[in-house]
Amino acid sequence: MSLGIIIVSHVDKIAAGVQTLISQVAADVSVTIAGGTDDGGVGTSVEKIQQAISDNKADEILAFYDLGSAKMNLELAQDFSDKPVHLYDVALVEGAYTAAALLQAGVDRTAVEAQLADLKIK
Amino acid sequence: MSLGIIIVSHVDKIAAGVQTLISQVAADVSVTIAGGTDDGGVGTSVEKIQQAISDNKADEILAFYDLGSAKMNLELAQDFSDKPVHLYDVALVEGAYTAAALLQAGVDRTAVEAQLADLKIK
Amino acid sequence: MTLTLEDTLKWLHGFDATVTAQKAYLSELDTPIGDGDHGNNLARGAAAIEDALGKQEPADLTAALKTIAMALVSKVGGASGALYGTAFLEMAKASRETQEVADLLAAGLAGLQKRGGATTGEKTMIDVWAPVVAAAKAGNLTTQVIDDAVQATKPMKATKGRASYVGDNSIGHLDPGSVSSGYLFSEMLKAGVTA
Amino acid sequence: MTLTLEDTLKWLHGFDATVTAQKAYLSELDTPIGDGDHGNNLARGAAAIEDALGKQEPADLTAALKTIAMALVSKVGGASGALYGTAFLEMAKASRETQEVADLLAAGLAGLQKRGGATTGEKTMIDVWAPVVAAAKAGNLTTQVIDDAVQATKPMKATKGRASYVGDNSIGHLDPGSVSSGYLFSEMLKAGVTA
Ligand SMILES: Nc1ncnc2c1ncn2[C@@H]1O[C@H](COP(=O)(O)OP(=O)(O)O)[C@@H](O)[C@H]1O
Ligand SMILES: Nc1ncnc2c1ncn2[C@@H]1O[C@H](COP(=O)(O)OP(=O)(O)O)[C@@H](O)[C@H]1O
Ligand SMILES: [Mg+2]
Ligand SMILES: [Mg+2]
Ligand SMILES: [Mg+2]
Ligand SMILES: [Mg+2]
Repeated sequence: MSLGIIIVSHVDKIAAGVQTLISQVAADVSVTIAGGTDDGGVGTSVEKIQQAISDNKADEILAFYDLGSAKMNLELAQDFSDKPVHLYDVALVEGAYTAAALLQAGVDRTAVEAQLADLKIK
Repeated sequence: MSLGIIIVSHVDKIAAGVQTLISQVAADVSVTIAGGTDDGGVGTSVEKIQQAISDNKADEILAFYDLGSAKMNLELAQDFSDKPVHLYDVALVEGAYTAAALLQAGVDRTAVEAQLADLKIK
Repeated sequence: MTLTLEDTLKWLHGFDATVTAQKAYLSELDTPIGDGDHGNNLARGAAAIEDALGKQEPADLTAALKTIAMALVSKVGGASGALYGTAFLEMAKASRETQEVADLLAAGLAGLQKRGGATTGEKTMIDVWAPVVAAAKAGNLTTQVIDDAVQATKPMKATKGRASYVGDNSIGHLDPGSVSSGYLFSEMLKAGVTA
Repeated sequence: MTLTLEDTLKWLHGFDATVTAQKAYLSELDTPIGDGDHGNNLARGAAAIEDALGKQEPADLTAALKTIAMALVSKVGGASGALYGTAFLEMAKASRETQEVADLLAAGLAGLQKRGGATTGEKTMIDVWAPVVAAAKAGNLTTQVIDDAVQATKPMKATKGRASYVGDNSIGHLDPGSVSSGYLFSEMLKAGVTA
């Protein structure tokens, strides 16, 4: 079971920037993003999230989001998705960075989640 | 004493994106950013941080950063700065968002810090 | 009473027109305690609903509710899109079993609660949906009930959603999602759907 | 012995040449337990030091150490820039009072600890600086002392810096900042500065 990461943010630049940051420490982890609304505004888009889930090369997804409304749209996409999607109520940038570094090091999901527990803030 | 926010990130897009996100809820709060290295790479720049501090319209700064190395450069800039700069070891996006929303609502620094305490993860 | 396809279309056209007309006001309500986009979000949703319903007349009530849900889910972009979208999605599902208005609204409320995790008193649209469903079940839903529920959100302190970030400072402002939910139910009554 | 301006320039030119030559290796060390940029960061710093020293010959030791510090602080971009920069800044400050090598290095180490908050055993450059300062104070700093300190970081588990994110997986890798610090002190000895 390969593990990938999706980043869901209200702002496209945040999502793209987090991807840049974590790709540096996790060259082999598939990271896909859903930032902003369909028309490029501030918000989140269920369609973009679904796209990020399906475009991700992994068959199991760890998902990180910024604010509660992104979480709701993420959960909607999760309901519609065939791939298992795990949501974490952790700090977006720091949580995604931690998960990426650990996945690159070959750690399994349980161990990643143990580290993420310290970053829970939502 | 007016309070402003600076965002320090390893990636220019993260800093710019957080500024977009928080400006939406804090139109009247001065938010300046320092993202990436001087040559646009991933990292942080003391000069950019100093610039963000001095460009900020407020005379007292609340500073948010992503990773530990950004913190070190932030502390260097803090040492060189005349303005008081307060550093928070909290989730970058969520912490900056919380502070911005509260500052816009006219809350003072002590009250902002009370809310930020829940977001401490570093 | 039972909800018909025809009444549903009338109801939603009314809602779409109202939120579009009240777009600026709803966003203004969202400014002191949110990000100032609730009206814009819902106006986008309203246009999407009109568009979707215009493109193809739904075959039945379930199809109509589902079309409305998908338009909201895909075009709103904010919390309210996921919430209203889920509410209509759950109403669509429930409509396969029952067309009783009170039961459908109750299914919508359950969807809202599942999606947002809020209960009454947290200064969210739940504070309008919950008393509306209760009144509908008791068979005495009036505009007065709706308006009272909307106004009751003013003194509340937000503990869910974006408004919770400003804590005590959320007190004294109407909740934007509750105001738009008030429009939804008032338009339902105006469309002749009683409960 | 005391540190002279001349020796300092010789020392730093040697360090700059070495980190530039070892750029790829240092970044490679930073890949499994970091973000793979340590060599690039330091090579940028080395070029900036050469540039700054070349532009204007420093008037005295203090000026030289300060110039080096500012070049590192402003051009490196990573943790190592803030750390090495602070170390040289503290050495510059201390050099107004003393030119004794061991005392200057001790001031640099204190700066590192202030900036990074790490102590020995956390798999950072502190694990090289601390034993080097101790040996310098005892008057028996050798390349052996330096190499042993660098190698000792391999079995350590990182609890500070980026490498701490991979936890147990940091075990078995040399710490890149310790390797570059090893170069710094070896080049100091090569420049004829004994301690
Ligand atoms: N967890 C929740 N449960 C129920 N309703 C919520 C929740 N979070 C937010 N809301 C409702 O959503 C409204 C805000 O919608 P909107 O402004 O469109 O979304 P956003 O907050 O993402 O900008 C609020 O006024 C509130 O009524
Ligand atoms: N808190 C700290 N205290 C001391 N040294 C540290 C600390 N954090 C990192 N380092 C050192 O910095 C080195 C990494 O430097 P570099 O790769 O240039 O920076 P970055 O981690 O920002 O990419 C590590 O190998 C370690 O020796
Ligand atoms: Mg809003
Ligand atoms: Mg919004
Ligand atoms: Mg590095
Ligand atoms: Mg780096």
